Amino acid sequence: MGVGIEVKDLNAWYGSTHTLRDIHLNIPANHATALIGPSGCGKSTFVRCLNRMHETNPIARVTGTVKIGDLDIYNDVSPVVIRRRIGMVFQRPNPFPTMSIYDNVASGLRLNGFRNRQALDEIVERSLRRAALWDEVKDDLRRKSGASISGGQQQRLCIARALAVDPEVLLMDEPASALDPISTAKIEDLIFHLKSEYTIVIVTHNMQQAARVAEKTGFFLNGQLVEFDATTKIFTNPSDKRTEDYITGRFG
Amino acid sequence: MGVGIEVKDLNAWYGSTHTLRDIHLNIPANHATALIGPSGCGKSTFVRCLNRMHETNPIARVTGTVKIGDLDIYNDVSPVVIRRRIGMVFQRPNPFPTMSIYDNVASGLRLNGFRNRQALDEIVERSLRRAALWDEVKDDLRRKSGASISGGQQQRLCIARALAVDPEVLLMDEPASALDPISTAKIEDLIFHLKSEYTIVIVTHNMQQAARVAEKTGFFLNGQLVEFDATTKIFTNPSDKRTEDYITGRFG
Amino acid sequence: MTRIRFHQNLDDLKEKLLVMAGMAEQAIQRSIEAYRVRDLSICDLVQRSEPAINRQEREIDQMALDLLAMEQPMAIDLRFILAVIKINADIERVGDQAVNIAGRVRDLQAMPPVDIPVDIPKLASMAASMVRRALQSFIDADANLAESVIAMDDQVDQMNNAIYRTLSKLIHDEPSQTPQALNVLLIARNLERVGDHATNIAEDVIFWVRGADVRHHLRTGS
Amino acid sequence: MTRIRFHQNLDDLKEKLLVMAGMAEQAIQRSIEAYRVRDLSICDLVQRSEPAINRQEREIDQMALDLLAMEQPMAIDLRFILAVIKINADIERVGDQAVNIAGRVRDLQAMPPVDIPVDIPKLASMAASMVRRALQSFIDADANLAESVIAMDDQVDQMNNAIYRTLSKLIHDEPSQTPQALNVLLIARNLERVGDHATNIAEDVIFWVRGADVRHHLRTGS
Amino acid sequence: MQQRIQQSGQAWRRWKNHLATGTAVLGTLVVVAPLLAIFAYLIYKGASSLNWAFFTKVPKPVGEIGGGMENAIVGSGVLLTVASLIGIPIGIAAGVYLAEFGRKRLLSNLVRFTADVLNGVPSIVMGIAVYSLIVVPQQHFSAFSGGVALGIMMIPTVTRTTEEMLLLVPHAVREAALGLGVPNWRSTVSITLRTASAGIITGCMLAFARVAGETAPLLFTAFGNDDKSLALNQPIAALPLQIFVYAVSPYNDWHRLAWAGSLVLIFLIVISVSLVRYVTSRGVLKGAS
Amino acid sequence: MSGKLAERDVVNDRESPDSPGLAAPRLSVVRQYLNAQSDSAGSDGFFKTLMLASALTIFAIVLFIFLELAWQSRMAIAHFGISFLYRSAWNPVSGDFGARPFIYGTLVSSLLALLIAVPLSVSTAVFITEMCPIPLRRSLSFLTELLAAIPSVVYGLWALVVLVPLLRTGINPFLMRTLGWTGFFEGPDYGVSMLAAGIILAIMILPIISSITREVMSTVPQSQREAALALGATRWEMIRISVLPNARLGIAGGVILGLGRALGETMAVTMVIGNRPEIARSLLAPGYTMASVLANEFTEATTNLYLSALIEIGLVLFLVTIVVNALARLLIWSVTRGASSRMA
Ligand SMILES: Nc1ncnc2c1ncn2[C@@H]1O[C@H](COP(=O)(O)OP(=O)(O)OP(=O)(O)O)[C@@H](O)[C@H]1O
Ligand SMILES: Nc1ncnc2c1ncn2[C@@H]1O[C@H](COP(=O)(O)OP(=O)(O)OP(=O)(O)O)[C@@H](O)[C@H]1O
Ligand SMILES: [Mg+2]
Ligand SMILES: [Mg+2]
Ligand SMILES: O=P([O-])([O-])[O-]
Repeated sequence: MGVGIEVKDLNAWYGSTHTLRDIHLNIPANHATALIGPSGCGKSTFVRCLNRMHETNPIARVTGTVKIGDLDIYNDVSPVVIRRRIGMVFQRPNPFPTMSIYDNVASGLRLNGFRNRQALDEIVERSLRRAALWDEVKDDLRRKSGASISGGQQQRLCIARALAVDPEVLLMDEPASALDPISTAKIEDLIFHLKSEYTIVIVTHNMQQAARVAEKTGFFLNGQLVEFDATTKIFTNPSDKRTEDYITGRFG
Repeated sequence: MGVGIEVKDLNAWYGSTHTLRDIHLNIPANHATALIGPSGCGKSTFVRCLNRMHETNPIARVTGTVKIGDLDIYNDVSPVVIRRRIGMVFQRPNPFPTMSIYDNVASGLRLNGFRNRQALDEIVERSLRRAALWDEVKDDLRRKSGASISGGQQQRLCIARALAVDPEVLLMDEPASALDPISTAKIEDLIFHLKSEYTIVIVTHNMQQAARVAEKTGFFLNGQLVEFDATTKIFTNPSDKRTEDYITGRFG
Repeated sequence: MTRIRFHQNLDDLKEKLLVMAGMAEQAIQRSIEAYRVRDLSICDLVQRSEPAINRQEREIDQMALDLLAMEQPMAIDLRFILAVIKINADIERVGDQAVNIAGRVRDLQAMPPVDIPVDIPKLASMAASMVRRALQSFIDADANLAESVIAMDDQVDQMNNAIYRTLSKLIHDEPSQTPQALNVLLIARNLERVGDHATNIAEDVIFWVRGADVRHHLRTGS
Repeated sequence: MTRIRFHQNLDDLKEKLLVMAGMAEQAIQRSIEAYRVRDLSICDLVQRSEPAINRQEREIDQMALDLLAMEQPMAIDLRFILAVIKINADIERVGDQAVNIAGRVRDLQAMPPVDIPVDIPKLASMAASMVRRALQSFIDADANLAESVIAMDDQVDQMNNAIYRTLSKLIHDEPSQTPQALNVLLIARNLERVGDHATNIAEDVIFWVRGADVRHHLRTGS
Repeated sequence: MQQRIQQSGQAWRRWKNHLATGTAVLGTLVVVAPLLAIFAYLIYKGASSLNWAFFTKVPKPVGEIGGGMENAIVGSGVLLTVASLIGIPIGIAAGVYLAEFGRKRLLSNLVRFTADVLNGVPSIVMGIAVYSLIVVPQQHFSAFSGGVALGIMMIPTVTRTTEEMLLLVPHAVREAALGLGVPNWRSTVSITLRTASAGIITGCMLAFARVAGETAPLLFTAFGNDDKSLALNQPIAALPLQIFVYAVSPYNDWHRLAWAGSLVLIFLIVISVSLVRYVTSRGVLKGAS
Repeated sequence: MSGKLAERDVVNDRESPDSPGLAAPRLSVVRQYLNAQSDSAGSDGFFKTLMLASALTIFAIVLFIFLELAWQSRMAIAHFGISFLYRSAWNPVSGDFGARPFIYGTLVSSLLALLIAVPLSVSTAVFITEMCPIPLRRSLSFLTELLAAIPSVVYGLWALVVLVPLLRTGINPFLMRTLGWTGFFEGPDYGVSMLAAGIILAIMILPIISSITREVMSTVPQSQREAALALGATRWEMIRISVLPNARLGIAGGVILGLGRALGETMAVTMVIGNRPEIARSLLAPGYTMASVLANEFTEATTNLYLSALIEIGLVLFLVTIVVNALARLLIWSVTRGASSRMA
């Protein structure tokens, strides 16, 4: 099951640009939380701070606390451990092209030295089923490469890969923005089903998408969290003028 | 001013896959016409048949007639001549990365041997103004490369480049699908203004976008044109069940 | 683009609206029952049901608003939601009419009983049947049935006018029965309005199903 | 995301609604004028204006539908469009009331003139002022003004009840004046309904501006 | 339902990570070491012989003090100019063919394969081939034949880099040009090639640097010349040739000259490459791929 | 850039209404100009032909070299037949020639070079692209590429005066002590040897392989790295599952290029390999390569048969190059079958 995320006083920089300012936020467990905001407002930076991917950029810096459940991720553990507990799905599908579908899903476990063949088979099947991809690929599991399926399938494969290591949190940075509407709808349905078991944080430019999948929505602007509230509230009656202006297109 | 497009009996193939089947269509001059439909239904193929870009693919084949104004593009002229009269804007912004902004806009003329400096200056300025980009780039015209501006600006640069050769028709294949909402809105506004002077054909996955910019909308499915009608009609009360199912998401 | 959840939500919305419609129809029926048997407790019942109907109305409107904001409904779905919003208002007002009738019955009860020679229950059953049919047409997405509802409205109007004339005459003849007659007159008016609302509902159904706005076309006069 | 055209369209929609509202308000005022001076030609005027109002209503609804389908309105814009759709229906019904009043005046005209001791013009000016204020609150997006409209509704109701009692008594006392009195009674009812519609409009304005649904909260009774 | 990954093996993973890092660092050091060693040695041995005369005088006979390598420096310049004029245009054109028109699989695969073979043809064999192609019919050694040999050796590298670099140019850029109604050749020359120019120049520079140091193919073609010459139909000196001659000689003086010559050769190569790179402004000698 | 007048000149008169009754509206200057341009079908055809001719030139050159070599060596071919390939004799005096030791020497020295160079260049590339602090990155790549600019004579010279003595006094005795039992490292130790040739070849092909490897590694999309890191991979695991597999095609290409260079390398090898036409198991023993024998003896070839045999050596070298290239290609093809050949 998922765990909640508690963000306190989070600040992040790229070199000398202050990208995130004093973010305070409590993301509820086992729900989907959407993050919206104009381009460059810091959404991606924010989610990347949640699993310490931010620091893989050599010029990046971050301060503040992020607690995933009870774990203070910046103080208690190594990034490797944290990233295993927090799955991430990126904007463009990035399956490993040199691996088969099976190996893609199994890769996270294999990395951790997991060798039990039979258990692996089961986990791969279960993850693919959860990602609503099993039926489409079950006959080519080991024959097809992760790159030889369609974009929408690739993205679901990436989700399956993230699910296979049984994360508590799933971060998604615009997971459907590179996909066509039908694939997008499949991913949304999937998120909708997954959120009972995982804490999901999804960045999206598509406000209807946020509206459709998430219970809570946060609006970022210029590196600040302007408003964080129930999704229906944000989209029908936001409290902050800036949020209202953004979602009604009165912006910029 | 733009000219109308008359498509009769158009069929197109990639190798042995029959991608477009018997398309009949009259696209009105000086209006925007949107093409929608699920992924792979042939929208891109269709617009690429309108300026003979389809045949640049070695396995592609096409039959039927396309008339741009009075010109039968498949019989009267060479593809190069036709493409000079029909501008095209692609899904991902594709400015020439090694050229300055100025050179990008001037490229269509320069590469065809146009050398009049002063005239070029004027045309570049006019095209950039029409593409609503002039104010943002006028100070870096020759200093900045076409690839060093933001994605949304790049796409407007591509539009300016297409406008510089003074086309009669502007084909746009998902021109905003790679852009964020603010850039998208700018492009849409732009299309809205341009359509009084050009015949615009726009492919889009975003139905609201079609709705916002186009007077007429065509719905493609499996290589066929299922319905072609006024946009408001298509989106509030389509005649064909398949159109209705698609736009209401009952599809697939 | 299988937006399954969205279409489930639309079904939920319809369901909710039907529940509310059921409540409103019941309220009308009860109010007429109260009129027939002059039973104040039934009036109470009707008047107590109003807050529930009102709550339903707000919930349905909120749900419709949420769906509009969150799901970009298109074409038939969009027309459906708009139809729901309008039908919702009409049903709420049907509920109001029921309360009004109950109020009139209460007033009547406080007066000496007299025999008023008009067939309110018939008018009521006519109006209720219009409501029921309108809702049936909504359930079945049946535009033809909805058209028949609109056709019925004329009958109700005629009946109402007949009642008006009768009562007008009655008052003229028997001034002592004026208060009772006036109340009955207002009840008839209320029922006529119920018929109007049913007509509106039917028009909204046609609009939803056919995408055609038939208001002020089929309707011969409001 | 400067959706300039969309916001222009919203302005156009508002403009259109206000034009229609103006027509409806004028119809009410004219119908009362007709009542005051017993002028059938004014009745004609009112009744001839109905088709135009109806056409406006359909156009506004269509425009709102188009905007909903094409522009994914959100938050305040969405609430605005929904408010317009509802206000639209209310205004149309205000127009209907005007036509009804004109019909009653026509009937009255056919009867011997009598002196009815109720101040219909006052009630009318009250109702018309509610409508005007509601529209002003809509123009100014002024929820406070809209609240004051809702508060006025009680007065109108009271006035109407007073008229009912007066007329009831009049009929009782002077049975010969029954037809006239009944007509005036119905005119008063119509005006009360105009007040109701103004109240609805005010509620919709509050919903649009504040995002809060105040129906059945502020309203003390329908 | 839930299964957690065992924590064991984490230490091993961390250790492997460190091991890999260490190996990479070590490997880099091992690679850089001989380079530094060679440079240090060259400077140590050769720098003392570098003076103005070295660049402005032709060699003196054995035993006489002084003399320089002017003839060789000039000769290398001539040879490399000829080589570049032959190798670069043909190489680029062939690369263009492979990338832009090479749809006939068989033919382009054949060309690609022969380019790779040509790349592997030993320089000495190239010398022999050009010897019998040009020198034998002309009946004398010549700068031209040397230039041809070097030029041919440049072709495969230039071709393959050009092809690869052109293939890296996004298809979208080509479509943009075609969509503007630009003729195909114009689009290829002014757009595609220009877009890929940085990489192509890198390839040309790699090829240039390689042949600049070649000795073997010159043995039977340019042959060498103790005097400064600019004539294309006469034997001509070349730095690598001269270095070779000095190096295999038994005289210490000449050995020193060989070191100094090597130093000069390397610096000339590096400078000319850097210059071109600077002009086209992207990292120095950016690898071909 | 402004000027209303010019605007009217250049710009078409879109705004001006068409004169009634006239079919053709006025065209803008741009349109007129473009409409006057030819359709360029001819120039396109010419251009393509030119490019094709250049491509065919490569083919022609290789064919010419082959034919030339074959023609010049016809005497030896006729004299020794196929046995030339496996005979070990090399006796100019008796006119007895066989290519076996040279083929052996060429293949072994090149393989040795690959064995040394591939791991080193890959780890260098990995260090530079994945681990090295950014400021160091440029200078390190520059340094490794400088290796490519050093002429082979210089390498040869350096190897002769620095590397060979170093091997003889320092490294070889150590190798003999520790690995002598394998038979690959036994005396006598001359310094000049197959091992020395392998090492110097390795140094020479290092920059080629490592710069290409670095290049392809840097084209591996960042998203691939992030995919691995986000799964909880350590840096090494990230390199192993995302970088190396994605770059393997390019690395293989670089290796082929390096191998080609190693096979044909002449001068440096000639200087350090010892030039003895013998096949010895020990890598410390001298050897001979095909390129070296050509370089050493071509000018001394006194008899026609001798010259012809030498040129046949060249022919064999040429054929070996072809075979090795073909094999490498097959290898790559079989490794990459199924996977897409280009990474997006
Ligand atoms: N790698 C980077 N190096 C330097 N600055 C960066 C980098 N990535 C992002 N930034 C800057 O940080 C700010 C926030 O970027 P971020 O990617 O988090 O925005 P975002 O909200 O995700 O935008 P988008 O919607 O376009 O993805 C931007 O101003 C951007 O310019
Ligand atoms: N280059 C190609 N080679 C072979 N088949 C192709 C090629 N391009 C497209 N097709 C096929 O032609 C059909 C139509 O493709 P097209 O790109 O026109 O669809 P589309 O409607 O533009 O889809 P999308 O919305 O994904 O862009 C598809 O089935 C596709 O598989
Ligand atoms: Mg982002
Ligand atoms: Mg497409
Ligand atoms: O809604 P009404 O009051 O006009 O029936």
